[in-house]
Amino acid sequence: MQKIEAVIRVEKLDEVSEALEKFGLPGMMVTHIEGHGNQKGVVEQFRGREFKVNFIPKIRIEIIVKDQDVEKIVAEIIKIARTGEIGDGKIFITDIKDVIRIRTGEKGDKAI
Amino acid sequence: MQKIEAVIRVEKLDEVSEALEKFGLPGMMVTHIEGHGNQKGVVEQFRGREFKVNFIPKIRIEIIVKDQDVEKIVAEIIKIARTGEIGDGKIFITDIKDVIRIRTGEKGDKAI
Amino acid sequence: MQKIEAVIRVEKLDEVSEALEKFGLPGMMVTHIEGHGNQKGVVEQFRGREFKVNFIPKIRIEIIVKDQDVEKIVAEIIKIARTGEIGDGKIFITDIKDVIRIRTGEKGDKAI
Amino acid sequence: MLKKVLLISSILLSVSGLAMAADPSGAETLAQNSMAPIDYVWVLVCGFLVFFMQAGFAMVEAGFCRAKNATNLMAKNALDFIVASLVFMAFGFAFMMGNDLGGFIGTSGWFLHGENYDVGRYLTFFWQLVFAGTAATIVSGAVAERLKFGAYFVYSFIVIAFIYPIFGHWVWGGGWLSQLPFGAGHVDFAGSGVVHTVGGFVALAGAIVLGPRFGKFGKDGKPKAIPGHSITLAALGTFILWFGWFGFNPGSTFSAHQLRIAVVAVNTNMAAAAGGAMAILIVYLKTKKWDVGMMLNGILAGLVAVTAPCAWIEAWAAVVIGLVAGALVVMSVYFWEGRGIDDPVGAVSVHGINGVWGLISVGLFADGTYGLCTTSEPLVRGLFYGGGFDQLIAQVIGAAVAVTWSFVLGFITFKLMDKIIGIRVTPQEEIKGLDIQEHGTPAYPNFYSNNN
Amino acid sequence: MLKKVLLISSILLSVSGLAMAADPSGAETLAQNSMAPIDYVWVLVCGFLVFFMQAGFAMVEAGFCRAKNATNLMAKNALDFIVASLVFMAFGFAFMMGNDLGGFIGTSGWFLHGENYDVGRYLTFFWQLVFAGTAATIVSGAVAERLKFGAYFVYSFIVIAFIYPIFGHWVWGGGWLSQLPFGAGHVDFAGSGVVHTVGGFVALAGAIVLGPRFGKFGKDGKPKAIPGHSITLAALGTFILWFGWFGFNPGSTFSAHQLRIAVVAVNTNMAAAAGGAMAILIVYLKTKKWDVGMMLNGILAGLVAVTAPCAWIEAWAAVVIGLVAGALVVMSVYFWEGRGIDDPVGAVSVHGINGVWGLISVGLFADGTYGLCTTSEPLVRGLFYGGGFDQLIAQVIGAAVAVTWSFVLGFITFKLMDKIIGIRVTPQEEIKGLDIQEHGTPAYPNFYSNNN
Amino acid sequence: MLKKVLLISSILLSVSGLAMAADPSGAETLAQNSMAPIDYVWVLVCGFLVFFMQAGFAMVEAGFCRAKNATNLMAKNALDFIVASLVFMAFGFAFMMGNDLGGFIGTSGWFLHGENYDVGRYLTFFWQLVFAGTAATIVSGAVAERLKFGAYFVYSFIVIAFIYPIFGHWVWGGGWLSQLPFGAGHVDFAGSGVVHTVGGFVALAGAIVLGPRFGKFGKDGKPKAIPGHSITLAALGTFILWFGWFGFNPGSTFSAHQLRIAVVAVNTNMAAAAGGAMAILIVYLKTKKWDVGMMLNGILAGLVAVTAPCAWIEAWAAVVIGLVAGALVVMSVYFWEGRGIDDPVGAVSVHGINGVWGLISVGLFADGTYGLCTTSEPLVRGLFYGGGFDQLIAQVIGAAVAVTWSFVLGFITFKLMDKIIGIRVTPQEEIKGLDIQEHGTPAYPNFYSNNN
Ligand SMILES: Nc1ncnc2c1ncn2[C@@H]1O[C@H](COP(=O)(O)OP(=O)(O)O)[C@@H](O)[C@H]1O
Ligand SMILES: Nc1ncnc2c1ncn2[C@@H]1O[C@H](COP(=O)(O)OP(=O)(O)O)[C@@H](O)[C@H]1O
Ligand SMILES: Nc1ncnc2c1ncn2[C@@H]1O[C@H](COP(=O)(O)OP(=O)(O)O)[C@@H](O)[C@H]1O
Repeated sequence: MQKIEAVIRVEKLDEVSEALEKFGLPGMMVTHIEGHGNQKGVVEQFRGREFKVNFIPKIRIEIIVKDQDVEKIVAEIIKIARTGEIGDGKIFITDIKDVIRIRTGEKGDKAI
Repeated sequence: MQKIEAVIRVEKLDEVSEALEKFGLPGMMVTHIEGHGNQKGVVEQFRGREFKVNFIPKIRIEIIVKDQDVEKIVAEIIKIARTGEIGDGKIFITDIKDVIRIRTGEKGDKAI
Repeated sequence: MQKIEAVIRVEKLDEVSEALEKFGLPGMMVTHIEGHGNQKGVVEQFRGREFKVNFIPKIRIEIIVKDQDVEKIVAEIIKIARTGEIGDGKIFITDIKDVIRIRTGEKGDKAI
Repeated sequence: MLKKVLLISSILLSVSGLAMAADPSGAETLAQNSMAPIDYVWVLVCGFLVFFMQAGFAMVEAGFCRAKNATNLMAKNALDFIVASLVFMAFGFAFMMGNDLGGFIGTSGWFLHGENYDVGRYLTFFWQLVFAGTAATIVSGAVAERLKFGAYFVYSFIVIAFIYPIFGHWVWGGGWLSQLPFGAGHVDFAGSGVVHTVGGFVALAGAIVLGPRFGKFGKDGKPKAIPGHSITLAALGTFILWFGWFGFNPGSTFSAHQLRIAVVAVNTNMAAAAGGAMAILIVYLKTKKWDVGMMLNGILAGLVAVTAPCAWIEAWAAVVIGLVAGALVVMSVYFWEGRGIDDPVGAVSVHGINGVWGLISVGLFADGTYGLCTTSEPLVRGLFYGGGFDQLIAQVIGAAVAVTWSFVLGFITFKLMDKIIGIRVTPQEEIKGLDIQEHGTPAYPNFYSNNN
Repeated sequence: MLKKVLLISSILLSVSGLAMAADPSGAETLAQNSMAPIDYVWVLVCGFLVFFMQAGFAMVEAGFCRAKNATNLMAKNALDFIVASLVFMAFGFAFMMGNDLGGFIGTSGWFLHGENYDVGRYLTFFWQLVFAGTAATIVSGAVAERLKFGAYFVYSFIVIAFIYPIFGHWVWGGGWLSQLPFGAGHVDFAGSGVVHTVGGFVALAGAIVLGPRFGKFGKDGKPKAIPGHSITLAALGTFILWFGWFGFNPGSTFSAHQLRIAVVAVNTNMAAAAGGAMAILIVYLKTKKWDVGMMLNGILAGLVAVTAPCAWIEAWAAVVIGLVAGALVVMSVYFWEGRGIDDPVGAVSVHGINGVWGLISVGLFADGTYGLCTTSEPLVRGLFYGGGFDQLIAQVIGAAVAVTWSFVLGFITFKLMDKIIGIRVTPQEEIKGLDIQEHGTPAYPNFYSNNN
Repeated sequence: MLKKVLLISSILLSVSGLAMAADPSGAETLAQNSMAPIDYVWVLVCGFLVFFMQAGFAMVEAGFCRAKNATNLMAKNALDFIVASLVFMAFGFAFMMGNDLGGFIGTSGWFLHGENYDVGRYLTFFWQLVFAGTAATIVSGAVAERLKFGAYFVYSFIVIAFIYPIFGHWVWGGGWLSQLPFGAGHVDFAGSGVVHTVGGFVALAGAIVLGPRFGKFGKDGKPKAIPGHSITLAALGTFILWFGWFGFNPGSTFSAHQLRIAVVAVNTNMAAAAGGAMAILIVYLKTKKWDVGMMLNGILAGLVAVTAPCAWIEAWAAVVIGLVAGALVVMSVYFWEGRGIDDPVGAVSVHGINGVWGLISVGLFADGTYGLCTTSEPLVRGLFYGGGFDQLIAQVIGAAVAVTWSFVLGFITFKLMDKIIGIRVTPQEEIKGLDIQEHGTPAYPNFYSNNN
């Protein structure tokens, strides 16, 4: 089992989650993060004074999937989340040791 | 060292954290996430127009513990967070390579 | 590749991120969490009634770096985030299996 | 003792020309009384300010409750004025200000029709309506975060159609309380009793029947704090209420020719200030924190208390009355909480308890310089100004009646509703918040909230 | 038929003493009319309340739109009153209330200069200005979340300089509509037509030319909900508007000597209540949820509808007019959405459609007890009170003209602007929100928002 | 030159009947002056509006500061009016409006007692109180986010008991400034100087003694932006202030018989609009963004500036004065920031600088059509209307005295407090926010905020 952790643009969340839905995606956790990468921040201003905001709002989605599903899900995310402009985000893959479903106590692949 | 990452119902946070407190729980990180799983979303409406909200607010707690403590903590979380209804959440276990306490520089199990 | 996950004080974020910037830090994810550890909570009150708040707002930064960079980045974070008082936070290190840059499809170290 | 009735009637007459046939255009009224325009302007503008208090109540209640119930509180605060408008026009006004039947109830003026199509009558209706709306809205704070919306409809109806106007008739419509054979009869200048005590004790009944919110009391029965979601809104609401009270109290002369309005305005303000000062200081002594929520409650407590006496006292007395109100509201909040009664915004303590205090304070501080909306006899004089115990007795009787009437009828209303339609949302709905369950609309969908 | 003109002139005369040379200090005006002060106070205080409606519009619009555009909506709502003040002083007022040229346009009073430096003239200007500002601000809701800020400047200018004052002249400045040979001519007591229909149909033109917001309609063309970011603010705004409307309608007598103001105030309130009640009930029947957003729209719809008839009807008629308004606003919101037109706050349904309904309702419910800001003939009488179809015809003509004039000119304005300067922000900017793109300032930088 | 004193006295007399023995019921006053009711209504209603400005200040200040200090700002804004009410009643009013002692200070009327129990006297007190409260509240913006709450108590006391009323006495209480032998003496119609300059320069003193907020200036000394937490609240507050200013300025005739109130209302509005327009345009030229925060400051700057001249100028002059104010406020904000002085909401620039500009503008634009709250001589006439430099000199002297008096006394007050009780919270508390540290109550506990 592995965790796919994808940082994407805020406006791509709906599209990505709809697309994954079609795969029979098991589940998903969404967090709103502030990211910092190659993409430069925005200049904001307040009462006439400009300032640089270095952190850009991003969406992080985390999906725990069976080993065999990783590749196609990653491919799907890339297909939809890519615009080609700096700031499209990244995907990180990690090993998951175990998964337990609280409701039933099921473990491992069955719990996903 | 392992990380226990539990997605639970919002209203269970206080009970779970109180229960873990009794174990002499070392520490904990709480984030508010939006989850998507078997549990279906809610129908909301605005100025007469209904719409479906697919993401449900959930709490994620993350606890880094010594290997020997994983099992009992997982059991405790399950005991309290379970209602038996769809949407109770899941627990994910990951290996942690190292832990450092910033204040003292201690490493490994001692830093937990 | 490894993930450095550091829980720090809220007011240290700007300083830490400026310092890491100088290292040519590849990127970073910032989340606002509520933490629970050795540091005791605050007593708040509302309309004359006091109550204890057990969770303290903390910042979590997550940085995925090449194996060889872990040590110096951890050292830098500690240098800046340490005040010596309880509540300075902790750093957790995890292995990352793979990284993919969405914009280009690059993988592994190149994607960081 | 018909004096109060006669006096009020003569005031109404001089303003509205009710002696004549109905005058829908106002031409005859003006012909009879060329000074009527200034009185109309005064009453209307003050009435507008009283209406605006609805916004104040909405903001205070929302601010003192959680984000997940904010939509619901907006709904309730708008709805109660809607129901008040429609029901008071249909029945309430007739019961309150119609021709008196045995000192108990008014019996004319249904639907504001016929003879009531008259500028003076409409003016009186407008004024009484905004007051009725205030009484109704007081309750919503005490039953917040757990009452079903449907029950709110029913309860608003009953308060506006019966509980409020009948008691109102007794004091302001020429009913028996105004004719008590003590002092000037039971007097209540702008409604510490009629509006606030009544609203506050119906609120108490509601809070008792409903029971406390999930999580308000620990397993050990100890009260826990459930912080509201916006101190800013609560403060804004308090400022709006304070502002609106300048219509509520001074406007209650129902005539700008009573220059006493200047004294009323000053007294209203001084009691508010004193109430806020006392409340924040008491809590500071206890917790070493400057408690803003309680200060806001203290300001409102001062306003409620001074509402009955404001026309009959001097400024220093208003300060004293406000200081006592500020202390009372703090003690009262702790008192009810200590008895397992959950009043999320302090409505019972602010309006109920201090409404009673306001009524009684007339019997103590009234200084005999002013009468019943007139500068002539009978003047109102309390214990400290050589009036003896007479006025005080009238005030205590009135207060006791107000408490009993409103609490008992409120209790019956809520109990019956509970039996018949059920008044409380399910625990699950309560945890999720009424906004989504009852209205489908979270108040702040763009923001992350912890849904506590 | 010059009667309306003469009547209005004579009112203005009696109030302001325009017959004399300009009187900047007011000494002569007072000498001529010792009762003028009460009229001045009435008009000014009501005017202040109407001004305060700007805050109400700002809150309603912001509450019904997303957090990422809240700064922009604040900017627009402040800016339109700024532009209104400057432009109406320069041209608008002269076009509207200046000496009539052929029943079509006013031609004197530029820059409030010369003869216009007169207390009565300033009073009239103040009153007309706060109304003009209202008309301008109505549009901002319908074009919210996607109109370029620069375009807002231009559009505000054109509405205030031409579209509004010229139509206003036809009805209130002695122009041709007021002299229609039916009934009392086309009449519009406080501006259901002049202010709301005009504002609402310029808004419709703007919404059509701009097109819907990104995400408002699915790929299948089905409308989707885009929830606003604060029901609390929307409700606060509605309360403020309701409050301000007590200036808008009663103040439109332009004289406190019209005691009919009491009737106007009651009618205004009853229609608001009825509109809110109807709207929430209809949506409840459909979705089983108590829809607060629609209730707020319903309240405003009732207020808009009663604005034209409020001086000529009885309270029960106000209730009926309000109930119809509440139903109309719900149907209208669904109607426009069903046609692919995106009006984020419901401005077209509230102001445009109900403005028309308000005009027409005069021809039905006017009961012949009151005239054109006077208690003397000609009285206004509609179909249901034996007035025959005459008044109704005058109303329908006026309404048709209002709709046509404002929609056509609004459409041309927005189309031309779109050609010349481009009126819509880029999709990228729209997604990020106008606050950061146009103003550099997110409205709530301390809070996490989902930027939807 | 006693003329101003005599004039004011005669106005007060005619309104309040102070010549007689105290008249607590108002009966004698009414008997002497049957037109008094309209003046009472005017003054009271305008006074209510001025009171409501407290809500406006609270919202603007909270909106322009961070969420973590919002509770504290609510506390301060409520508290300063509480302290103002109590202290002004006790001493302040006596110092300001009591019997003059040598042109320097008033000496009668303590605790509003004895002879002061009089409807006219209470009316005057109410009016002066709401002004005093405004002066006190101005300071809270400049010292926001770092001043200890205890220090706020003390400072409010001193401003209300001494700094404000003594200077007020010099200008409005018959003191020496009003009797300067130039023009009509130093004149200040509604308080650009008495209220705003004084408030603004005490604020400057506070900001200097306190030092800047943590993080306001970089290590290089360059100013950084610290965005406020709600543009919506800031805009709402500005609308409320604009609304309240219609009480502040027109009400300052203290009589509705001055029909000049219509001119005052228009001028007030025009300056606000012009100030906002200029401020947003200037910043746009600099940054290509439509800066809403600065526009709101510009509106307030226009209002402050026109407060002194509003009764003596024509509408076009109000526009010019407003435009200058809009430019001044922008430059002033940059100026103080450039000198290391941190004024979180721009109080010094809005009130201090534009208060001075307002005073001076009288000496330029006063057109000789109106006098000192009367239509008779002496009329106020400035440089541009053939008045020569006389009035201008009186204005410059008054402005210089206002600045010096308030800055020096403010500085001493804050310095002494700092020595004795310490006025600044610890850096740690400042970072966490005053809400939790001083009040125990975060303003928005249900929402996630970044605590910046
Ligand atoms: N090494 C990293 N560690 C953690 N987060 C990263 C890392 N690199 C990128 N990110 C996250 O991904 C987001 C997008 O990265 P960015 O460099 O802006 O885009 P791109 O990969 O298209 O150049 C960043 O805002 C940040 O949140
Ligand atoms: N495969 C998964 N990956 C990531 N998060 C998941 C996954 N499955 C479930 N979750 C999280 O757990 C929550 C509860 O899961 P759900 O399927 O609704 O409950 P249950 O396991 O009781 O059927 C979801 O809202 C989601 O946040
Ligand atoms: N074992 C743990 N698992 C998860 N988070 C932890 C753990 N220990 C500490 N933390 C996080 O680190 C933060 C700081 O820890 P704390 O114990 O207060 O400080 P210190 O390490 O200086 O004693 C906590 O608020 C919590 O969020």
